[in-house]
Amino acid sequence: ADKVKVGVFPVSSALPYFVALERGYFKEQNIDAEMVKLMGAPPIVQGMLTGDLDAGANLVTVDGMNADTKKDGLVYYMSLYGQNKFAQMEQFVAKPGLDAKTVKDFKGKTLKIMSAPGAGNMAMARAVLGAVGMKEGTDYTLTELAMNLHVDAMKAGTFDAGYTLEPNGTVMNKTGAAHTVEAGVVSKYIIGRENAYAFMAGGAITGKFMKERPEVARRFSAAWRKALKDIEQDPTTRELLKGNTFTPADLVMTIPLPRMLMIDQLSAQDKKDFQKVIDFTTESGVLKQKVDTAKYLVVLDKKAAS
Amino acid sequence: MNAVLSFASARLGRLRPVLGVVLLVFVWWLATVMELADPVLLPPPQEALKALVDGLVSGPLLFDFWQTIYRTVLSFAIASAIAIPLGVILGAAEKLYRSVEFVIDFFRSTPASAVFPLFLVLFGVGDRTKIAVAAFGAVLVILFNVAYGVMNARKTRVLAAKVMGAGRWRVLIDVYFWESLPQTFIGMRNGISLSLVIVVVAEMFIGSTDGIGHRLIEAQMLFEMPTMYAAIFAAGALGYGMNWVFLTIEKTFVHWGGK
Amino acid sequence: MNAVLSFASARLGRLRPVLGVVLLVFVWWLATVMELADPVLLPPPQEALKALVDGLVSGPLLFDFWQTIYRTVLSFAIASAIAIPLGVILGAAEKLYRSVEFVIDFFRSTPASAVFPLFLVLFGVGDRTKIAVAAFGAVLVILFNVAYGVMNARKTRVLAAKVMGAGRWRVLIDVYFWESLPQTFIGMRNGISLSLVIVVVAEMFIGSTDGIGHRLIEAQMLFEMPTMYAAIFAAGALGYGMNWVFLTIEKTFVHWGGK
Amino acid sequence: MFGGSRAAVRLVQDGTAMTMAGEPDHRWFPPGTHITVRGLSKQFNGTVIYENFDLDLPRGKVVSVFGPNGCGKSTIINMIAGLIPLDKGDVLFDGKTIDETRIGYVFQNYREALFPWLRAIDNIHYPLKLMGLSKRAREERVAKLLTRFDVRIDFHRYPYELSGGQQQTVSILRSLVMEPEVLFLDEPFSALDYEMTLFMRDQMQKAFMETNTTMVIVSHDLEEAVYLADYVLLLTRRPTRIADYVEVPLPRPRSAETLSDPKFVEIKSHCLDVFRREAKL
Amino acid sequence: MFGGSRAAVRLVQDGTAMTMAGEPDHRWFPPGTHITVRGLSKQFNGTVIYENFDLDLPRGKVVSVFGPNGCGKSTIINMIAGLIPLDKGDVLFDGKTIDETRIGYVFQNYREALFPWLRAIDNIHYPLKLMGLSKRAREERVAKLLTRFDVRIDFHRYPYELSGGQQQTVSILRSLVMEPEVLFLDEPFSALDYEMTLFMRDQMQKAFMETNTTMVIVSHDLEEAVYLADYVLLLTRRPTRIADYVEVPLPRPRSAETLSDPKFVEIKSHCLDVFRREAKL
Ligand SMILES: Nc1ncnc2c1ncn2[C@@H]1O[C@H](COP(=O)(O)OP(=O)(O)OP(=O)(O)O)[C@@H](O)[C@H]1O
Ligand SMILES: Nc1ncnc2c1ncn2[C@@H]1O[C@H](COP(=O)(O)OP(=O)(O)OP(=O)(O)O)[C@@H](O)[C@H]1O
Ligand SMILES: [Mg+2]
Ligand SMILES: [Mg+2]
Repeated sequence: ADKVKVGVFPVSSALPYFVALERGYFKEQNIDAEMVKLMGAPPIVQGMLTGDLDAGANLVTVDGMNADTKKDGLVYYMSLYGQNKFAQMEQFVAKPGLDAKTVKDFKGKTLKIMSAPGAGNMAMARAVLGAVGMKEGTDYTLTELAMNLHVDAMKAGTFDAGYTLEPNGTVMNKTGAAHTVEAGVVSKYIIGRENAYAFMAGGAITGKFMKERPEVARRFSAAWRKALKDIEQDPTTRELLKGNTFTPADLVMTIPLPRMLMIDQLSAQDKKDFQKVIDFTTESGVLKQKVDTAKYLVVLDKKAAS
Repeated sequence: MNAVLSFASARLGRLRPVLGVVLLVFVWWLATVMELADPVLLPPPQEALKALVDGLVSGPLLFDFWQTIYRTVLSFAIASAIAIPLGVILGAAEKLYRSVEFVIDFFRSTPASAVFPLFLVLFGVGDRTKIAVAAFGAVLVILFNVAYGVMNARKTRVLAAKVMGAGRWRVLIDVYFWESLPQTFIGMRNGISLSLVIVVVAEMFIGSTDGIGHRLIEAQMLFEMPTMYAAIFAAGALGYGMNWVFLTIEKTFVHWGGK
Repeated sequence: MNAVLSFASARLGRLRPVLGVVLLVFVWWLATVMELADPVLLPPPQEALKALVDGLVSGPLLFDFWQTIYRTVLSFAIASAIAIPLGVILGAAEKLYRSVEFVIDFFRSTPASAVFPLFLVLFGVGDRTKIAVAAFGAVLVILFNVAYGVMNARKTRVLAAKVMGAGRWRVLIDVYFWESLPQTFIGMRNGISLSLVIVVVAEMFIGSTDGIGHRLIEAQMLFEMPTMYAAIFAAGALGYGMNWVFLTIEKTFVHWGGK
Repeated sequence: MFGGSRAAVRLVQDGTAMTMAGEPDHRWFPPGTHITVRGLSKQFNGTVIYENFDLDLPRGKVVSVFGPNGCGKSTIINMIAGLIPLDKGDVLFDGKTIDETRIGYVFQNYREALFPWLRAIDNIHYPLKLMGLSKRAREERVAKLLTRFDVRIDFHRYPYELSGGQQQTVSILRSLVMEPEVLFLDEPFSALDYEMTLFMRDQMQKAFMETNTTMVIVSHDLEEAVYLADYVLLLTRRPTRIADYVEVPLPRPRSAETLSDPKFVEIKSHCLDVFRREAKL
Repeated sequence: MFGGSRAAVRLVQDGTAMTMAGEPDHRWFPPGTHITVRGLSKQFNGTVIYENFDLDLPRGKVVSVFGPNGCGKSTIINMIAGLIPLDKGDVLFDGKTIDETRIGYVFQNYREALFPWLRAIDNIHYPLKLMGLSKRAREERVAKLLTRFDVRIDFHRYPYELSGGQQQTVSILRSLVMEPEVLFLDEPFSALDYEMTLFMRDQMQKAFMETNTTMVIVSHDLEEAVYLADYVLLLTRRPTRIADYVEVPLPRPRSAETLSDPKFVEIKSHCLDVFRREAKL
């Protein structure tokens, strides 16, 4: 079997990896997948750069594109995971007692807000708050905080509100540390359409893997496709979140999942929306240059299949 | 009568460390009873204890525990093997030590989390990186302590060996090594604790499928506070345990301290 | 002739730490020239140097630098004020020390990142938490070193003071304190490095808008490796600088080591 | 003369216990005794050094302790001065407790007894500081002492910059400056040069005659021991007993002539005999 | 007799330099010299101890060094033994380099010179280990030594468990066991008891006569210094010069009778005169 080393950030969006593995789709394709659990995008990109990893189960797209600006052709996406108010991922939360239905209701209150870490997340949070007419410094302060401290901080009442990601949102709602005010804010405030998908993460593979072992990459992609299909159609796949990812066992059936699509399943609008999100990060100075996202979206298994 | 008393005091001597545990748990318990913090954030010790026992008996914590011990001990062993001889040599050649002091103090003052990327480059994303970073950190503090132990060695003893015809190497092995031994043990206790800290941090932030650090970050993400405190307690107790081993060795071995 | 020579050697003595810097940068440069790692991951030193200079001159790094220094020095000062007297007292009462040793070794072996949640609850998310965690960490290692310095004190000197009529407190202040001073300096150098490490880690992980750690994590997440290495270099050099201060004080102050 | 010495021994060895009700351990001791040791036992790692040892040290007298190496001379004065614990027994100070008594002590291990972080002069100041004297008072007293002991040492050096003999001299001066009530000297002249030893002996005698300090001095120089002493305490090998407790009833001040006084020679040779008999290699 | 001694001095002080081309520093020294010191200078923190000091130590002879405290006795033998650096000057060993010479050394600071991590017996073994002897050879040699020096010390104790005198004894034994070619003894008997001192002196003399070791011995006991010596080196106060270098042409073995030999008494009193003159307080 061909060995493929996959970097996995153990949150809910890593589910395709576990489905493909547990349901034998890798084996079907004669692929011996090896998981390397890594905390977040930076070490995954590192692993790809050093050649330790061939793929990433759920690599944040901003980081992937950023990596491509540092070393062109390092990261390609074979699937993207879209999030919006239905497929909740990023969201604003508020402490109990703070009455707000949408982010707009934050206006008029001076708030201490925490944010998911990283320049990308900070930029998004700022943009959203700016879009509702709030000014940093006068209307709110924004503090970057490591993801593992989000629930604690809200529970301790250190902040009035926060821009956070799953599974923190669900955990906060469940434990009463905070409640969700509005999810899918990137779609609404940055792309401009509530129903648009914000493709913030995806299944990635390295350019090197693609070039040096195209045949294996094709089979890997095919397995991935099957896993995505299962997730779309079969809710029992969610059982695999349990234990494998940072998902509370009692919430596996209800925790929101992003919409997971292979690249060929994206519509033209989806691709434009994706480009828009990436452009936004360039404009806000996170990415140092403009990126043509189309270059890094690949379909590996269709041509051979058709 | 006297025998009974001295027996009792010996018993107390044995039990003294337990006093520390009791103290710690008591303060913790008091804090929860006085509700200094939200009980969800700081659960009472008994809950954490339950999580600890559950984790050890039927859960994955026991395995995590072993994994962390394995990584810590391995990295510490590597570190000691490098740092003790090197520390003796550098300490004896003070000028040489001053030349490399910058490098030592530099990296001693750099957080492990900052050099993860560098080590990821050198050692890949697996266990090796964790062990290497931990060993690297421990090397620095052990080296530092051993070298200082050597520099503060009693000069008469060194001269005595020299005049009896001991060459440079013999003096290093026969005198400097022994003279610095009390300090070396301090360094090793610093080193083993640091190894443990770095291994746990690496398990937390580089990512791992097992280990106390993994359990810790998982508990934090899932907001299972009793489990998190159980993991912290496991790490701390492990650290004490390893220190205790060195303390015991030191007590039987380094009998001449201050004499 | 001789004068020239001794002058040259004195100059070399001053320059010796610089040798360390040169060595470090040279190894780094060599590694990049030999392309041991992808140049994106390990940029050549001149690029990092450029990022460092840019950051210091026109960028935010200088301000970050000061912020980190401020936090580190403050936390270290608090730690010393607590740990040195306490260490002397506990070291002199060995039985008492053994009772609290568990707590000390326990927390010495627990990563700062693991106790962040606890401190977050107690001190909020601002500077206070960072300073408190760093001070806490430094207290433990300074205390540990001071106490050991006291335990290894030369007994005759203690007896001499006692027989001259020094009470318990005078012995602590007049003998144990001085006897442990060489070890105390080792502890303080450990402590200042640890303070710095924890402050940087805290700046990395708990909300900060400035400080070397903030700069570091930002660069790390965006893969701006020259900036990251510049930040690491700033942290390390800062650590060395602070160690150097203590080294210098120690050299003029603790003149009797090993005599 | 030896009657006197034997009597001193008998006081301790044969003394009939004037037992107070329920206090059988406190045997009778003669009036004028400053320090009384009763039933003292001491072991080191199972080796018995002292077993049920009794001793009286008379007030305002000089007692020389003479005995073979390792018999426990340093140990006993350490125990009397309260520096190391006894296994059993009592040390009683007449009138005051040991903490109330001003004690001077010159350690056999003089090198480690000085504080290396203080200059020689500050080492001498130190006991006066402990006594709570003002700076002026201290300086006066030290100046007086240094004028009297006009030794050529640079007192502004640190102890480790001094030669062995100089360190010992500083150590002696430190013990004298506080004008102690009890002075323990453990081989105090072992590192001093010929001239200095003679000088110190005489200064010691002078100081003693002026202040009537109770002094215990350990010496391996028999001539010195007898010359300085009112009583010579001769100790046996371990387990240590009193071989003899010889009175030296020679008038003070003693001088070079004393050394040829037939009484002096007689006492000296008696002590040597006892020592030879008890301390055979 | 004093002619001899003066001659010895003259050799050094007046010795006309047999200057080899460009080597003006190596002055002539008499045949039979083992160790030659030429033009030695030493300062400590600006205090001059020695300035352009010359000295010859004859091969196979015992030289006693006698001088006031702090004059630099320990310093000079430390420098000769290569333990502390000279500021200027040379120390020449006849025939071999210092590293090739087997040196025995008893430190004045005997307490710190033993290794506390080794038992007394292992401390004695240590120099033999350095010489590369097998365990059996070492044990034989140590056994021989201990039979000869039949002292009652528990050699299985650690040094810090021994009394001062016992530590010094172990220190002496350690220096003898290696049968050194040159033996430096810095106040080696200062802590020994009366009997032990006499015993050690005689053993020292015996060992010397058997092996013809070159010996340098520092002592503050003039009787001892003259008794043991072939030459007595009398030093002045700092800056240190040679006050006299007295030959002691008494036959060996010397014994208790030697002490009353008129020649002995004469030499002793000459030395004392010189010392008194040069070393006034
Ligand atoms: N810390 C210790 N542990 C074990 N034994 C000890 C210790 N201290 C002293 N001893 C033993 O106790 C005995 C008495 O020691 P002490 O130092 O009192 O002798 P001393 O009479 O002063 O001898 P010296 O004339 O050599 O100074 C010695 O035999 C020594 O071995
Ligand atoms: N490390 C040092 N620093 C400064 N001065 C020193 C040092 N060591 C020795 N001296 C000085 O050098 C002089 C000679 O010291 P040394 O120990 O050789 O004397 P000594 O003749 O052996 O005296 P003693 O008979 O007291 O042992 C002394 O005056 C001493 O103060
Ligand atoms: Mg003694
Ligand atoms: Mg000397």
